[in-house]
Amino acid sequence: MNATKTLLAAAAALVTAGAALAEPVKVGMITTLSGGGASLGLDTRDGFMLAVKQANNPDLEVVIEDDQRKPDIAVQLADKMIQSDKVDVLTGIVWSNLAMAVVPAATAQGKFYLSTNAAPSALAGKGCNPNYFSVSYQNDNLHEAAGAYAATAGITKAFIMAPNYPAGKDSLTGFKRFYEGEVVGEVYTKLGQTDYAGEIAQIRASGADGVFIFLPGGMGISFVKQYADSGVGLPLIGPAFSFDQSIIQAMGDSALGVLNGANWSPDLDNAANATFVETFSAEYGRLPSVYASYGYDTANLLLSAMAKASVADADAFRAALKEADFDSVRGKFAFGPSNHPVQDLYVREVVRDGDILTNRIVGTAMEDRGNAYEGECKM
Amino acid sequence: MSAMLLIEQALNGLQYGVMLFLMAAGLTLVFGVMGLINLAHGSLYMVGAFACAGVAAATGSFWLGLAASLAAAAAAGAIVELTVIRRLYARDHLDQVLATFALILVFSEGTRWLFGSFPLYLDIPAALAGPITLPGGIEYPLYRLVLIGIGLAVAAGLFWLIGATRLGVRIRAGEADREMIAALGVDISRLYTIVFALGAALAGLAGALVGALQSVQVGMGEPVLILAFVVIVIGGIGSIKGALVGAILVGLTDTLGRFLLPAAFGTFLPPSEATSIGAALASMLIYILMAAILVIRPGGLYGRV
Amino acid sequence: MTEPVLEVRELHIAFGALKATDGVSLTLRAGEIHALIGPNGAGKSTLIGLIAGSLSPDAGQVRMNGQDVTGQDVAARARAGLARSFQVSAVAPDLTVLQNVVLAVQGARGGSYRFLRRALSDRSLTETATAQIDRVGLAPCRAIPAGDLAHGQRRRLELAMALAQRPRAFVLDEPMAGMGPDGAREMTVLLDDLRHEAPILLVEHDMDAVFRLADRISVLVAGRIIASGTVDQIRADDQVQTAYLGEERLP
Amino acid sequence: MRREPLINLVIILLLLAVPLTAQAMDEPFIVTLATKVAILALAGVGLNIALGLGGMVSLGHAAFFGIGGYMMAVLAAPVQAYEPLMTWPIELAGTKSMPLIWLGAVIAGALGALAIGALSLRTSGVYFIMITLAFGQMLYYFAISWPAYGGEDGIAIYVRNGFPGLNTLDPLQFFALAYAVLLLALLLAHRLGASPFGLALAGARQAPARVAALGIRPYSLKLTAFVLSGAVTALAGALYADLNRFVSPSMLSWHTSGEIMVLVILGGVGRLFGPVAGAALYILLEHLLGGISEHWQFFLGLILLGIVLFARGGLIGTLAGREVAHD
Repeated sequence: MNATKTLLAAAAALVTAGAALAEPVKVGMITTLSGGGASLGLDTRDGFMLAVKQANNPDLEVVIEDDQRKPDIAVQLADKMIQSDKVDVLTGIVWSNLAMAVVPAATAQGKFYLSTNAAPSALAGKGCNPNYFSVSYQNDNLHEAAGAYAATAGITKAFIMAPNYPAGKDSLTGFKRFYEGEVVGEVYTKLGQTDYAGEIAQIRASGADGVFIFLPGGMGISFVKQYADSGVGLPLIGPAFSFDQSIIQAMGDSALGVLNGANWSPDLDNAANATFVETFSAEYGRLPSVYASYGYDTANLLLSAMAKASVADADAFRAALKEADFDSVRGKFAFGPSNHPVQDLYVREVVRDGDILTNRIVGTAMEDRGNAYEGECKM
Repeated sequence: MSAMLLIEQALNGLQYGVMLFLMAAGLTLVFGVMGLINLAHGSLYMVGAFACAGVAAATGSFWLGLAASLAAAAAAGAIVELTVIRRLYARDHLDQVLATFALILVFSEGTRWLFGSFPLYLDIPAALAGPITLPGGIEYPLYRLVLIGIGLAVAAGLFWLIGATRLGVRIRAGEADREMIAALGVDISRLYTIVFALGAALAGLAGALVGALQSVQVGMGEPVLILAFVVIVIGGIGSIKGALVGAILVGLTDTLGRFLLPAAFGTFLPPSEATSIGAALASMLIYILMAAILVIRPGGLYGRV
Repeated sequence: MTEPVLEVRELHIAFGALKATDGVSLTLRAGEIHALIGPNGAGKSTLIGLIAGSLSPDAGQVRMNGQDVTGQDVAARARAGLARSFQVSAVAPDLTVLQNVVLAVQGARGGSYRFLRRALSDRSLTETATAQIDRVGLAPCRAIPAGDLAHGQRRRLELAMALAQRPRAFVLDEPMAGMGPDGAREMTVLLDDLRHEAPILLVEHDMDAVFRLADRISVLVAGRIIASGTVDQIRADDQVQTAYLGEERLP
Repeated sequence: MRREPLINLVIILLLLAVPLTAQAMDEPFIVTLATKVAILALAGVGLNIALGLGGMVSLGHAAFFGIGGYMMAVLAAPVQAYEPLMTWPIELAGTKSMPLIWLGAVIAGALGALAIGALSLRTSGVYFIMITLAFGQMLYYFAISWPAYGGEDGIAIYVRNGFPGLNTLDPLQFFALAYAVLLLALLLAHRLGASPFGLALAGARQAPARVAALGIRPYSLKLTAFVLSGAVTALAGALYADLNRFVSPSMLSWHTSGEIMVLVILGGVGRLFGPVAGAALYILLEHLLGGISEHWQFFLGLILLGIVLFARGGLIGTLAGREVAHD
């Protein structure tokens, strides 16, 4: 940012002090719109754009690109947005591995990154950055919620399972962090595995009284259907990703009664959420998912900061973001020391509502939870 | 570790194997008769699953869906054969690889266009839902037992078809010598379309049957395709018997490996490391099996090379 | 008598129930042309495969210059001095005549694992190759891709490649197959001359050529040698007459 | 045939002119895209040694591309973290120097190709295609599930590695580097094709039994070519990882193998400049179609299909006419 521009912006800030600032903000959204996993990116985009549309702020310009869920494409898109589109803010990445490829380089170049989903531990701890804000959670949070609640739900001997990749290992670590019962079986499955007969047999033989799984996307669908058919019948708990709006329809009644840790639910009782669920359903003809809610909150956070500070003044803009002065669909929302949310975590249950399946909150797992890595963050 | 758990895992491996056989049988038949390598075979598996899910959702009947999956996959196979594949028989494998790779893109993105990006719902028919108790007290899902039965019945049917029918005679003749069957007055291009559609129908059947257990989504055929390749490399290309033996070998190796390796590592490593390293090695196990068989028999177990 | 250049002792090979080679022994001595004849399906191609090393016998030995080479593969036997031609022409169709023959020279001398120097700039390779091409009468075709040659020309190219190997023994599988009468005559002259370079084991259906060229003839029927001797001995052999010549003699 | 050298010249000059123009117009992203073209072309040149010269249809070259990429990250990450690469049996520090990383990638790629090739070349034809595909997939799963080296998250390198005398973070300078490496590889591939080895390899492709009968083992020839091919593709992988400052298992996935093969065939198999033309066309298509429709892969598939069925010989074949050596 050159000096003249900064001066102009400062002058403008003086003139219009207090009122909305006319410095335009350009946002680059990199998300998954084609190939496997596109449903998550589509929800992120639709939630974000719903808020943009409702705000109708002419100073906000959004560039959207498809990363095809490939890290190398994501990196190249980030380069393009920074070099050619000259965006101020990046957002939208769904997957942790793509975030790890893009975020450090983007923040190193002075850009803001607002995470609508992925929030790997490396970026919450040692790798934290003042320009990186996670609006969603820290990756471990929803697993922690499941772990903290499992004993309440009567699971004292848990069988726990996740795919054999970094997010899977983080997940089981997160579950165990606040779980008070005994872990009687711990299994890592192949990423992309579709048949879980072998694991289900192990569950049956393990003597567990409950099962925690983290199996995102199609893996979760496969497991839940096979698990329901196996007749094992032990209570099942997981993070919201595995039992969210976008995938429970494909599980059908097999998913009924499954518990899942979340920080948002369509039935969460606050005015912002009621408006969001209603307008989203009206606009797109489907219920929103957690990804849509994160996208919606991210856009509103950004808009709130734009109202307070000029993006040309990075320090002021950063401070405005940190205030988080917007009506979150989660009710209360604040950023902790490492720019990750401090928020209430709930446990939801999959229920049938007329023709469709959805989630309903059954209890609060943790209140004002930050994350386990804040202590390592020095900024 | 109890013997019952081991038996249950062996059944799981067998069930996985017979479903792989349905995929591998079509691939190996098409290669044996037409000399064609078809990367898009996994797309036909996907077509079967989507057709079954779509029709089952519309009519409420899994069985109608299953019939639709056979019809849709066979039709898709026949159309692809008539428009694209038959231009490739005279080409080298390279052109076949590229053209069928292009077909994967068309099928996958086309399906996404029609059905959207969200996975579809397909459930086990109510009559087959839930577990039954086997002799010895093993609780085992009925649907999986039925899959084993269907897979073995299809295998038997294929052996009969190839061994004892006129079509089978022609297929065997086509494998041995293409010019000869043309000389016998067999309409070779019709034979090729039939064989291709038959292979496609088998893949579609597998997709529909497995789709009820899994997630019906775009791209579901690709991992299965690669496993089917491993199966026919192990069994020997062109051999139905090889495909059956290879498929069951791969199914058992994969299932038992996933179960036994982490346990084996657990005897000398801390549990979390053991499960993670064990799982890593288990995911490579079938490829190691393939390499080992290649070293001993480069043409596969029942190959003619 | 000197050590035979090539010697086969009691070779056996069976494919399933079929005994394709059933106790064959024969020798090839310096300076001679030894013809191997027999009806179709007698096992001539199998025997050549065993001698060249593309098949391994169930029992028996192949010896070259007194050395047992039974355990060696095709390439090793070629480097030990065995040159063969194929029944169906096997030349690299996209390479030119010159490139094909240079390849043969490379094979005999080694040096195929040089990566950066242009093969056709190596004069020691091209000069040898050119000499052999000229010798078989393909001089005008040097720069033509082998795939574009006429059938007879391709047979000559095969011969040029065998010559370029500077072998100690030739094994030629029907070098005259598919040639017109003129071509066959020229080839006969060429082969007659070749025997001074290295002895030839000749498999051939053209009986005129065989009777003109051969010093000795062995008759293979159903995997066994039923007779072996000079041209006159074979002509006079009743068993050969009934088993073979009577029905197979071609115009 | 006359026209082909001219077309080659135009292609290689265009690849130089586009980023220079883009730089002048302050469009650095186009420079990055051109760099991607150069690097993918390099990977294609590697594959073309196996495919075009050796006739080996490898559907597992992502393995070598990924090995090269991982070599970059494994060597450079310890420097970033101020830890030694290994302490036993000898203490080795990592390196941020591109030439050393390239050397490492070439050696690792060659060793990988030696192992995979030695097994796969026991077979031929369609077996070979399936087996290379399967081995590539095995490495992919290994990279995802092995606890070290980041698993599916991959490894990010925050600062691009250095090259003596250049500022590699400047897009144009990094392009120049990739372009120079590509030119060098093209020169080597050209010399290789005309060398005694290239001649023997062509023979082994077209008439393997004959080459064996001449005393040269086709297996050894092909394995050598496969190793060279893997080494060049690994070098491309190291450069690609440096372009993205990031490596992950997706470099090893079979889609990557398919893409490298597609761009070689798009340009023209066995044509020296085929991979360059193919990579440029592929990236161009990806960006043009991606701008038109979310379902651009559908149209890409149709275009590819059209090219295989009706435009044999790829882009260069169509422009220059007359098939050259490939079967």
